Amino acid sequence: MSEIKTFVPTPDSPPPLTSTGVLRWLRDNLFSSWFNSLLTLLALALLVRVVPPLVSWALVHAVWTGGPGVCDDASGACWAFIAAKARVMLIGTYPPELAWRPLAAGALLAGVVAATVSGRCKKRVLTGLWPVFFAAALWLVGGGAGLETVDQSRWGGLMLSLGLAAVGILVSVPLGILLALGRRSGMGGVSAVCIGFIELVRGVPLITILFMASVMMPLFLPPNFQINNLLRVQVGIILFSSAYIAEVVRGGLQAIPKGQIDAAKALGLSPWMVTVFVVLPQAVRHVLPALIGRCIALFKDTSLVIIVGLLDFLGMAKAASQDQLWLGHEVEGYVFCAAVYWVICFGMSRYGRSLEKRGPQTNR
Amino acid sequence: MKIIGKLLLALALLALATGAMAGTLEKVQQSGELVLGVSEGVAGFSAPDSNGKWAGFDVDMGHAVAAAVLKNADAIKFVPLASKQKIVAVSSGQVDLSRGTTWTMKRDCKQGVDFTVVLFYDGQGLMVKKSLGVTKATELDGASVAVVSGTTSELNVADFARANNIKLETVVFESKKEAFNAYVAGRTDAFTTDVSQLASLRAGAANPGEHIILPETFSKEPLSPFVRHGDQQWKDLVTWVLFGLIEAEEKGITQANVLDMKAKSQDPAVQRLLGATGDVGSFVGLDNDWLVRAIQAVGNYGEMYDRSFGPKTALNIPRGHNNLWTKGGLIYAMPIR
Amino acid sequence: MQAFRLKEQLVPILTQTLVVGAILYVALLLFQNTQANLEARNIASGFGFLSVESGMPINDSLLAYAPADTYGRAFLVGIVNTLFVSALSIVLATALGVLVGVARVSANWLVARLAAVYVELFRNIPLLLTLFFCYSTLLAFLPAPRQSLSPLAGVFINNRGVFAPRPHWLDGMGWVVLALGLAAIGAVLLARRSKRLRDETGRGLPAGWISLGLIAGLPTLAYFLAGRPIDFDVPTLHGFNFKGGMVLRPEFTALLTGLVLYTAAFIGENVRSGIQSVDKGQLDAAKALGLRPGSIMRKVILPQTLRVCIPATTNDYTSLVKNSSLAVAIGYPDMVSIGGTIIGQNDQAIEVIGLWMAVYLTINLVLSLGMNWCNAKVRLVER
Amino acid sequence: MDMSQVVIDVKGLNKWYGEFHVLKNIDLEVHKGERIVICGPSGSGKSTLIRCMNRLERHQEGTITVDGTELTNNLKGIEKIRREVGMVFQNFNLFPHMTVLENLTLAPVWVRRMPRREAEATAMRYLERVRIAEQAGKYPGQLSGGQQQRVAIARALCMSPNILLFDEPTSALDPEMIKEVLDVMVSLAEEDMTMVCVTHEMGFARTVADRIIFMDHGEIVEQNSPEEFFSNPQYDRTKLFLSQILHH
Repeated sequence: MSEIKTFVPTPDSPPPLTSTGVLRWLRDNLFSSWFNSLLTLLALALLVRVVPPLVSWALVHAVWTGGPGVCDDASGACWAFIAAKARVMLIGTYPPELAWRPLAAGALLAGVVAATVSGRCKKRVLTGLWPVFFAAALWLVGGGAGLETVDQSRWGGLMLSLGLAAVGILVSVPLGILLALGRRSGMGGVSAVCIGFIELVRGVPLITILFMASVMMPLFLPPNFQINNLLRVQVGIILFSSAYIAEVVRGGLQAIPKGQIDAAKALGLSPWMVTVFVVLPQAVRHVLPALIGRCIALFKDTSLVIIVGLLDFLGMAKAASQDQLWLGHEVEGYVFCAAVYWVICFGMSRYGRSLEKRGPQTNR
Repeated sequence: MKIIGKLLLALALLALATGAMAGTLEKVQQSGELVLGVSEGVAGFSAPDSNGKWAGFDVDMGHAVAAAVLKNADAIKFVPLASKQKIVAVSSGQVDLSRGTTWTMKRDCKQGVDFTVVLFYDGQGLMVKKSLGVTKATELDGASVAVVSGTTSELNVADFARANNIKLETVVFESKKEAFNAYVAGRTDAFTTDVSQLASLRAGAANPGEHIILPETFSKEPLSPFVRHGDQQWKDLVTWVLFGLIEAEEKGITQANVLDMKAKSQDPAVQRLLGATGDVGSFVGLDNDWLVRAIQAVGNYGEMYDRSFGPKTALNIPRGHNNLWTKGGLIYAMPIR
Repeated sequence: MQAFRLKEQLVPILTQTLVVGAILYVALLLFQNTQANLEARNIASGFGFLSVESGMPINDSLLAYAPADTYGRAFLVGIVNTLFVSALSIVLATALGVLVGVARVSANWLVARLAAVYVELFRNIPLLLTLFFCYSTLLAFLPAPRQSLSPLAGVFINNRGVFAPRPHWLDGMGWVVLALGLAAIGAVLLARRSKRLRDETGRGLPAGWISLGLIAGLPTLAYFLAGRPIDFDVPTLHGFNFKGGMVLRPEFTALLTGLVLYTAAFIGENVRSGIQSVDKGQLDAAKALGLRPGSIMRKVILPQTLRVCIPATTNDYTSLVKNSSLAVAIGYPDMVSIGGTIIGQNDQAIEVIGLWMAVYLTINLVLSLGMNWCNAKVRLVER
Repeated sequence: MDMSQVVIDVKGLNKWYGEFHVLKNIDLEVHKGERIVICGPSGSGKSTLIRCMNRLERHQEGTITVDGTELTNNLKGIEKIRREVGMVFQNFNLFPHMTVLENLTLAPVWVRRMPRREAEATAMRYLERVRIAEQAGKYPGQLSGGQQQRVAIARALCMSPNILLFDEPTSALDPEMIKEVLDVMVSLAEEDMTMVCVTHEMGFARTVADRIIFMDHGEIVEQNSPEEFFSNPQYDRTKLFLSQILHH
């Protein structure tokens, strides 16, 4: 038996410069083959064609401040128009002296969103926080109980878009869950009704549902039983969204292992208790990222209400460009809308993706 | 079971609710506000300003009615309506009064609404670029024309082409603004809609001087506010408030001098109008100061017109047909007595 | 025990009866109200209006149509337009989507980034806004008819659309068609022969190239031999615009572009997640067997990608068909746009909305059936 | 047997993942017909090493020469080597959308340009070798793990490789299936196939290997014949490893 030697690992040496430097990076990532090099050059050519004119229009030659008429000779964008119309686009025809109320609601929203996204709050706290926020926001915007009431006809702009989407989600999630449960209930009549509703709604464009809500619904209702346009459109959005959410939730219900139900039954829980305490929480947690996807889709879809005369964010941007003092600045309005929509939707999708990464289990 | 009980109760209520509609005047007075249907934003007629306040010709019309009925010109709830909705919105009672819309036989007789007074005589016209060198609409054979969908202008342009045996290619758009943009961008040779709006859109173009409005109007577009069919009392009220505004211009009563005139005018017609004598207010279920309030709120018809379309505005539409009959126009109020 | 059983059976029946009964009751109420309302407002009902002369002009129609035609014909034009723009968009969006999806996982950093920017940009902006943009930029960049671009003789591009010669067939065209048919048969035979050769000897023929030559060459030869039997109706500038020829209008193009750009972003994401769902070991194994990158993509990665892609893409296709209804915002006469005009003229909203729903449901049903069939084909067989 | 011919020659191999130094100065010669087992704790770089041998991983420094061809960025060279070198993976990596037979004939038909009939005949021969010919028409998902791994081995054999690389071929298997795979590997070894195996199956190493290589921290700690390696390890680290793996 020979003498035992001690193994001492050679210390790590830094990678050779050729495998770390900028040139190496360029070679690996942009010019690794002739085909890649060609692609890179094409992409660069595209960037050169698109970016400079865009920058010149949006930044270099843009007009940033000033009153009506300041943009008459500008060759770039007229951001002064956005500055002048920001309030209308954000809160519509809301009384200016009460503008602090929607702004406060917005600040609350930002706070609740921050609390949700940070992931530091317990889920139980959050599930309580959101309904409280909705109630507070509704009170702030709508008034009553000490605040002057502001009629719904004066709600508009981004506030209206967010409101339509938020209420849409808030109501359509429970409705969607009911529909999904109904669809899987095994009771022929109920599940036929649910399937019929879900498939009918999912089969048609939102526009037709909005048309129905705004043009047809008054014909269905008794003469003095009136629901205002906003509420009808909101109902249309809720019905539309709940059908889609039902399908998302159904996916979650299907993903629950049968063992879970067996285990719950074995504990002696009644069928509805099994559903409420075991199946639903797991299913909803499972489909949370998909639900957030639906939220994004719904928020984008609210832009269609312009077609039935509601002045939401996009609608207000269009209406604002009809002000006699500021005629002809529609494009800037659209760009502003696109930017805001983008930030909100992208933020939500990022959050959804982070939830997906965290995985369903670690969600407290 | 409780829930089901409640549901049944609600349904029963829904069934009971199938009754006759209450009178609009009563409803307006009870709720304390006038529900006015406006556009989604048409310069001059109705559009929100930078403070979010609705302004424009139709809006002033609403202020006048609100002032007469409710003694508060601002007691208005504005409901923006898309073209496709406006008739149903009025006929189903969602709004009490709608913005001016072309008065046609079919709408009046078949669609459940009643028109009141024509406040704006419009006509469909054609706008082309000056550089095209066209001076008459009939020279446009083969041209393409941008029109707005769901309006009578779409049908008028087809009729015009058929009647004059020329070919016009129409390109239909959902809104005026899109149609106009397409025309400015050169997608079409011409753009057609009511002359007033041609002017309004031209004012917003980059170079208003490049476009000319051709002399022909090939349709009659009498824009009149309208109300629900069958509510005679409310229709009378709106009609006579509007006649009152026109009569006021004829008699030289303005926002500024209305109280003076009421106190001092010796003209019996003015005295009747302003409630100094007689009781015309009671004819429409109001007090005698009804028109004084309306005029105080928005001025007479001419002032209303100038505020939205006059020379000081970006639109600058000459009075033309919309001048008083005494000055060669078509604006004419029935005698208030 | 008996009572318990009874309860267990009775509760579902009772619930169902209640739910269905309530729905029927509400439906009845609504129906009665509607009847009363329509009567009170003097609005006709039924589909009689479909046979009335419409008087409305439609500028872009695949069918022969004139304002003197009926509302029914007009609506049919709308259906055909909806189908046409949807079908074309699906094809193009799929092609672009696959390209974007592959670019997203590309080794080229810049290309991958650009693809990511594209996807994130279009997915997070409402389609309506995208359409407004497409339409205005399209018009802003194209010249007026008098300054048309003419990339090929007889083809003109301007802000009225893309104009191209329309071929008219003369006598002798039969020969050309015959030649084309023969070439097609030849190409099929060639492909079979190539496969057999590969199976037998391991080496196939360059069937693609030969077929291409055959299909292009044979009809061309026949065309000249038969004395050039095609007459082209070349668009010419006439007054304000081009006359004759075929035309692709900007509204159509803008709608197509918007739908394709928007949907391709979603399909690209499906393709990306499909590719990423393929186990990395698959790539290792394929490489270790010596397969080339092209073969790896075609034979190993893409077939497995489809499995993940197809269900999600089915949804995107049906959304695309539904989204084509936004045509109304930029002036393309699709079914909703034309239906909207009909509502405006007749007030028969119920009938028109009913028609819309029926047509969309049918389209989506057919689409789903087709995609389910595809899905069944690519599903993995497992224990 | 001509053991003198070097078929894989690794000289001064260094590899980094970013800043992390995974392989440090590896020198290794594999002779024709030689059977080498590489073992070591996880993270020691052994899988990376054999993945470098057919360029599934790129190295930054040093040279690897296989059958006289140096592995560089040259695609032709890589393709040539991959045709000569078969590889079996821990997770089988069968193509799930193809039948067993299609899995086996894919590369011969598309890479070797072999007539399909011939390729199928070869495939069936190898399937018989690994004793699952009756499963030829099934999909991988319908087979057990042991069966899948045997198919994977047959797939590698179909390309008639000169060298076979095994990357922990039994670690993903249930105990009772390990034997059926090892049996196939032993029978291959008996046919003088050049084999490089990363494995923890010390029984297999003892009976089959010509040389055992022990790696840790990205370097070769020691290499020796099986008898010497097991009975007389040179380093404390080796000893520790052996005690952990043999007496767990």
